[in-house]
Amino acid sequence: MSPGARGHHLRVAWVEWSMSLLGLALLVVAFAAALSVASVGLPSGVRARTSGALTCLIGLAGVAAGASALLGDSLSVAAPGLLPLSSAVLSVDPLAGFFMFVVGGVAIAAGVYSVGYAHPDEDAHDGATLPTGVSSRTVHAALPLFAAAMVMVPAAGNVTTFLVLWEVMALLSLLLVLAEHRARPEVGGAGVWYAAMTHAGLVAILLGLVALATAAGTESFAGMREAGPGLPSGVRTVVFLLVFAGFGSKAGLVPLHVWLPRAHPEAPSYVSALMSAAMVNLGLYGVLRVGFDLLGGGPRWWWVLVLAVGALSALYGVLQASVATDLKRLLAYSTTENLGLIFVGVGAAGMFAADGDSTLAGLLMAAALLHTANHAAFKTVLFLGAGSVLRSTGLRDLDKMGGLARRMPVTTALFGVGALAASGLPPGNGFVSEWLLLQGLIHSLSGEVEPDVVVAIAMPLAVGAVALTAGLGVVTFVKAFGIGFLARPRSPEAMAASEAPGTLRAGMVLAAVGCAVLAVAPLLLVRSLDRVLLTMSPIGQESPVHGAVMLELSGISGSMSPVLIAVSLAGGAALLALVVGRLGRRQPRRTALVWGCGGTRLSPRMEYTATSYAEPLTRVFDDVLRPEHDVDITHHVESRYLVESVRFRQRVPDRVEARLYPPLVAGVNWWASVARRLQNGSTHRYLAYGLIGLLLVLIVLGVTS
Amino acid sequence: MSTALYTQLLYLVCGGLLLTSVLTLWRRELSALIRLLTAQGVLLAALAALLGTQDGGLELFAVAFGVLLLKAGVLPVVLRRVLVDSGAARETQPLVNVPSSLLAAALLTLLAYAVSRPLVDLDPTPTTHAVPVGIAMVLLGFFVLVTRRRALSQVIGFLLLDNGIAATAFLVTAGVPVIVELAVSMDLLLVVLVLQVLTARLRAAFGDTDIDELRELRD
Amino acid sequence: MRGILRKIQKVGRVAEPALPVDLSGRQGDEMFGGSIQVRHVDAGSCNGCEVEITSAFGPVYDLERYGVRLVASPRHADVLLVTGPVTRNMVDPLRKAYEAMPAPKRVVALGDCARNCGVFAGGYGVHGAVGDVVPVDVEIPGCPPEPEAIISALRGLSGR
Amino acid sequence: MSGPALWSVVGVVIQVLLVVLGAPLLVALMRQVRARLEGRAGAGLGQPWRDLRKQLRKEPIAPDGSTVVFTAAPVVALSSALLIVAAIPLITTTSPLDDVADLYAVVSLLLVGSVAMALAGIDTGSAFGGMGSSRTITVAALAEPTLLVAGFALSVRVGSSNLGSLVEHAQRAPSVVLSPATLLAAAALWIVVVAEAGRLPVDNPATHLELTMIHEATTLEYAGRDLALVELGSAIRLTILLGLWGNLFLPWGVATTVTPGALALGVLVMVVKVAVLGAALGASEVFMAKWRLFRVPELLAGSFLFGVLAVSSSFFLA
Repeated sequence: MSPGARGHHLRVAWVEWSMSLLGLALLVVAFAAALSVASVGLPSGVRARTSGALTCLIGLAGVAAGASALLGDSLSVAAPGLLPLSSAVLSVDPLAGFFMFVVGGVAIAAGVYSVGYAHPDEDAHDGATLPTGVSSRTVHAALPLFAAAMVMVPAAGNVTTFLVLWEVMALLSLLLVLAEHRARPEVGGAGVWYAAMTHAGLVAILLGLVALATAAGTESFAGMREAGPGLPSGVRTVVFLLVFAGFGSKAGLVPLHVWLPRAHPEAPSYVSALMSAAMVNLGLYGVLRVGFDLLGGGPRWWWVLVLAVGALSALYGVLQASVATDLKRLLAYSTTENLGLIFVGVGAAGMFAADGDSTLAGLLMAAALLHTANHAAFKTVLFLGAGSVLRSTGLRDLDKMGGLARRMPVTTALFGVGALAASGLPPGNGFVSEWLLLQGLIHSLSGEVEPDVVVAIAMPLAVGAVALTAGLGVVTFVKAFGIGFLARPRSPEAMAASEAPGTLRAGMVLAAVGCAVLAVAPLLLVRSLDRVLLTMSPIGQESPVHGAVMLELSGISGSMSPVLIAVSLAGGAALLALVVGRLGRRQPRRTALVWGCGGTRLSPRMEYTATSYAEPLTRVFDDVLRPEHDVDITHHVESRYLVESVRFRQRVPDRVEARLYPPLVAGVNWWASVARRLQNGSTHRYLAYGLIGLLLVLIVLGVTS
Repeated sequence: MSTALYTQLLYLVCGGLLLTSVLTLWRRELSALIRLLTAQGVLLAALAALLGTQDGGLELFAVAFGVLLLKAGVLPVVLRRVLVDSGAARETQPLVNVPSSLLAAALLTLLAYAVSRPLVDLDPTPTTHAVPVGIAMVLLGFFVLVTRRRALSQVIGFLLLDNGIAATAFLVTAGVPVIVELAVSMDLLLVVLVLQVLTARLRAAFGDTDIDELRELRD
Repeated sequence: MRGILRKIQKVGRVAEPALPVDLSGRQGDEMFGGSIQVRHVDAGSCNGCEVEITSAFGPVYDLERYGVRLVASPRHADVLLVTGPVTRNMVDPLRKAYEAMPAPKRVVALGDCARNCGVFAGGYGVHGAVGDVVPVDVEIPGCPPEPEAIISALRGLSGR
Repeated sequence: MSGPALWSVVGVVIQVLLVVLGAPLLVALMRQVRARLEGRAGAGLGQPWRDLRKQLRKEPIAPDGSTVVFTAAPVVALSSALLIVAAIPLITTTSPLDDVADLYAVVSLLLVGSVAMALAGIDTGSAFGGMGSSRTITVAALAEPTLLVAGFALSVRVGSSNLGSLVEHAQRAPSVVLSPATLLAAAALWIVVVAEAGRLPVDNPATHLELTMIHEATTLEYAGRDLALVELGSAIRLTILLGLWGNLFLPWGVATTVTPGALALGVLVMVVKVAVLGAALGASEVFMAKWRLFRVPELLAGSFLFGVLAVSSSFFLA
């Protein structure tokens, strides 16, 4: 096309964009991203602030865009010729808006947090072990770009745009994961795993979407939406399976979760937060977009599969998390767990949608989306909190932590808020979405007609799985918070901990406020999900949840009021405290040494550690976890009967990884070696390949014609 | 009696059968297992009698009496004697540990429900609705046979299996002819006696009744 | 199960009727109000006293009926019941146990050894009587004291 | 304030007072039953109240190095228990807090109490505290599936997981109570009640051996009024569990309308039910020994099996 025409198009696009708040917000994102590239030149201190500020700005823009899309504003523009071979198409609907909203929210907190992370703040005398590498130019430039890419991915309106944005997001996240590779060698390994998994996923997504596009005859999502439901079921199934595998690996579902527990611990904590609270959700977005929107739902067995994978991921994730001793590894596994719960909701919603029960489908989908938002909120708090601990003590190993509550009170309180939410207990926000999910599952069978066999068998097992997940989740976070922050420090590093500087606290507070709002007023979000559900054609039309302060399920009897629980709990506790305090004026509280059965030398080494805390579970689930113990006993020099010291070490390796991946890797290696044999650098051989190829082509032509 | 009452009693009896079957997987003491089996025999007889009240004929009552005599009377006595001879008081270690086999039992029951669904749909009456119980008993019996080591608990698994077959037969066809039921039970008695001899021999040969020892007979 | 039932039927109630005891000369502990939790410390006893304590809490004397209970943690305890002469290694633990108890608290020295080292007086491993380590409120003489003595002393404290 | 609303508030107040005053008596009753079966005389029904009165007068102690969590835990545990008492149908199904009385909400609130005590156990910094905390929370976590699946079985027929409507439905259709599904659910939930209340064979509330403790080990450091709160809290917890079990499976007598007469009857029936169940539980403990900790999962797996059987038999046996 002629330059003039392109200019014209761009001008039209410009006009369309700048009309709505939505468009404006997207423009802001674009410009902020551009600025961040430009900001590479600045000196380090300023650069950190700019990068943080830009990330924050992008987050705000994302929230604004998402909110306006959730409120019904929509946008669809094409910038032809911006990308090779096709035009960049952006179209934002409520579904996209929801994810932009969530991602943006996370980006705000992470942006604020990132400012002080690599730098000692001026006022405080914090002798923190400052992480090296995160203050490099690349990282500072990559952070806002990563946030921008994540905000834009849901806005993509056709396959090419989507894939380009997706790949940009993947590469930038890889860059950020590798930020500290100079400081710690293991970062490199994590990066390799992450790169391999994310690109394997990309290939699957690519194949799936291309297959869909070719079958539908168009690459624009709008066109696919038209054609999708009509396609032959074989194609639809292949597309769905490919796409589910690809997006599932990004969402960290078992067995494609292996990159999470490796990449998250090694990445800088605010990057972990961005990846674990925001990026994984885009995997969910992909499944929803393709499965419910473009393909317009599918046969029930798809969703039974999704449900099964979700339940498996939830159980395996929480089991690994409950025995993990590395705090960030624990949080990574808990991400697998929560995404698993979300996919349980999605799968069940799909099942009921396939059966035409739109009430339950809507309820379960709403539960899944609400849990997505909740997970984003509390996982941000938790990762940022873990980051503050890591920054101030250099510790990730729970066995060495403890006693942080006195040394980092703010961080402890905020981490506590996150942990409460993550363990799904009232009055946390995780409780609300888990309640909705269980309501959906529990009401699935209570009809007059006898339930269908598959449902009748799947639902009790699903309820059992969700319940066990919830229970073990409680263990996990009691361990993480109790062992990590309470009691007395178990190591000199923990002893020397000091409170995190201002911007870090600010970042955590922002995320914690998000948790609190979602906890007491979930309806603010739930009500606006109605439009999102409408964009997924097979899901119900009417709003699944209504009510003002009380969640009332429509279509089925069920109501619960998180506000009431929160208020009455707080009120009751305050009242009791008052009464007891009045009683207590006669007898002030005294502090005394811990009672150790008269033992004379009690040391913090005698406290329970994370390992010993999880020991009962490790035994109960021995057959699944297969922990590796090694005990070495040093005998006394004089006599073998006197033991000088006993040393016990336990590792709980990821069995899925150990069983599944070595054969894969071996296969890939074999293939590589074959490929190597093909080329030995001799020019003649390459020419010979060329000749053979030419001859083959000629022969084929000769035969066919 | 009224249909409502009949249904209620029927379902209670079936629930009892299911319960006794899964408890067989839980308990380790062989004497407790025998007691469970006796209870199951009584329940089975009750089931037959209940069905008898519906179709009116005396035949089913006769069957009920036979079942009671054999499964709640003779077999337990014989089994106790085997127990006394073999001297093994407990199922030492089953091949699958107890919690896992309990979870397996849950899955087996759900499976039984799934597979018996078409059967039920043929003519959905209260009686046929309970068919899954019979099938679940069969599956559980098989499971016991597979996972238990002691010869005696093998016998018990076998009897559970047979009870399951009988229950299914009752529920599907509202009763099998007396003669068939008696013949089957007689075979059973025979089997038990044979196994008693076998266990005695086993103990004589290996000083133990762990049937894995039989592998040694191969060479 | 059936066996136990039969035994219960056969044995019936073995607790003897409550002993008459005069609570007039008691150490005036209104505040315990008929409930004391006892933490027992063996500071080096020959276990004669332990036997008597056991029988005092056993079904026949049933000390629990007067609101006296043995507890595991000194934090829950009102009364520290010490037996035996305090051996060197038990000095520190005994003191710790006393400090670990919430006020108001009482110490009972049970048996002659606890009161004045008894036959162990001057033993090389003996540090001294209980009184030398922690303040003693009530002393129960006897080697070993009879359950009746123990009961009346503790009832004096609990006031029941 | 209109008549019914006023009366429903009165009903809740009565309910809370009844439980708070009665819970220690329940504990006393169980001890007394046990003592009598052992041939003892027993300390009498008033004893727990005497203990509480005395502990309230005594000096509280916080272990060195502990945080506010340690002192706040008993308050949180007790208040969550009280919230449950105010919400669930014990003497009347017409609580104004009825919307909290959803099965899953109540289960989670119970869990809040255990979590508070578990954190306190860790916070003491003693090895016993950590041990007890780890065991308590593990048992609670493994009991969770049973609770929800059995509740699922009950709610399938009613079409709601609200405890009030469960009880009312059971009252309307008494025949349901004798259906296999309900009986299996009852068995499953009884096991869970025993586990959650920390009774034999899961936990021995009367033990003095720290290494065998589950729940007691988290309370070893408490003294004075803190201890009083802890013991009152666990007594109320026990009452809740027994009362709820009683009302779900023997629903008769619970007031569904708020007339003075109905409330009075509700109170009477509640007292009888809880007393009988408590006596049964206490008596049963004479016949059992505590199980090894690692046989407890077997028990809970069994209860989960009962739960699943209850759900599935509610399809084909009802």
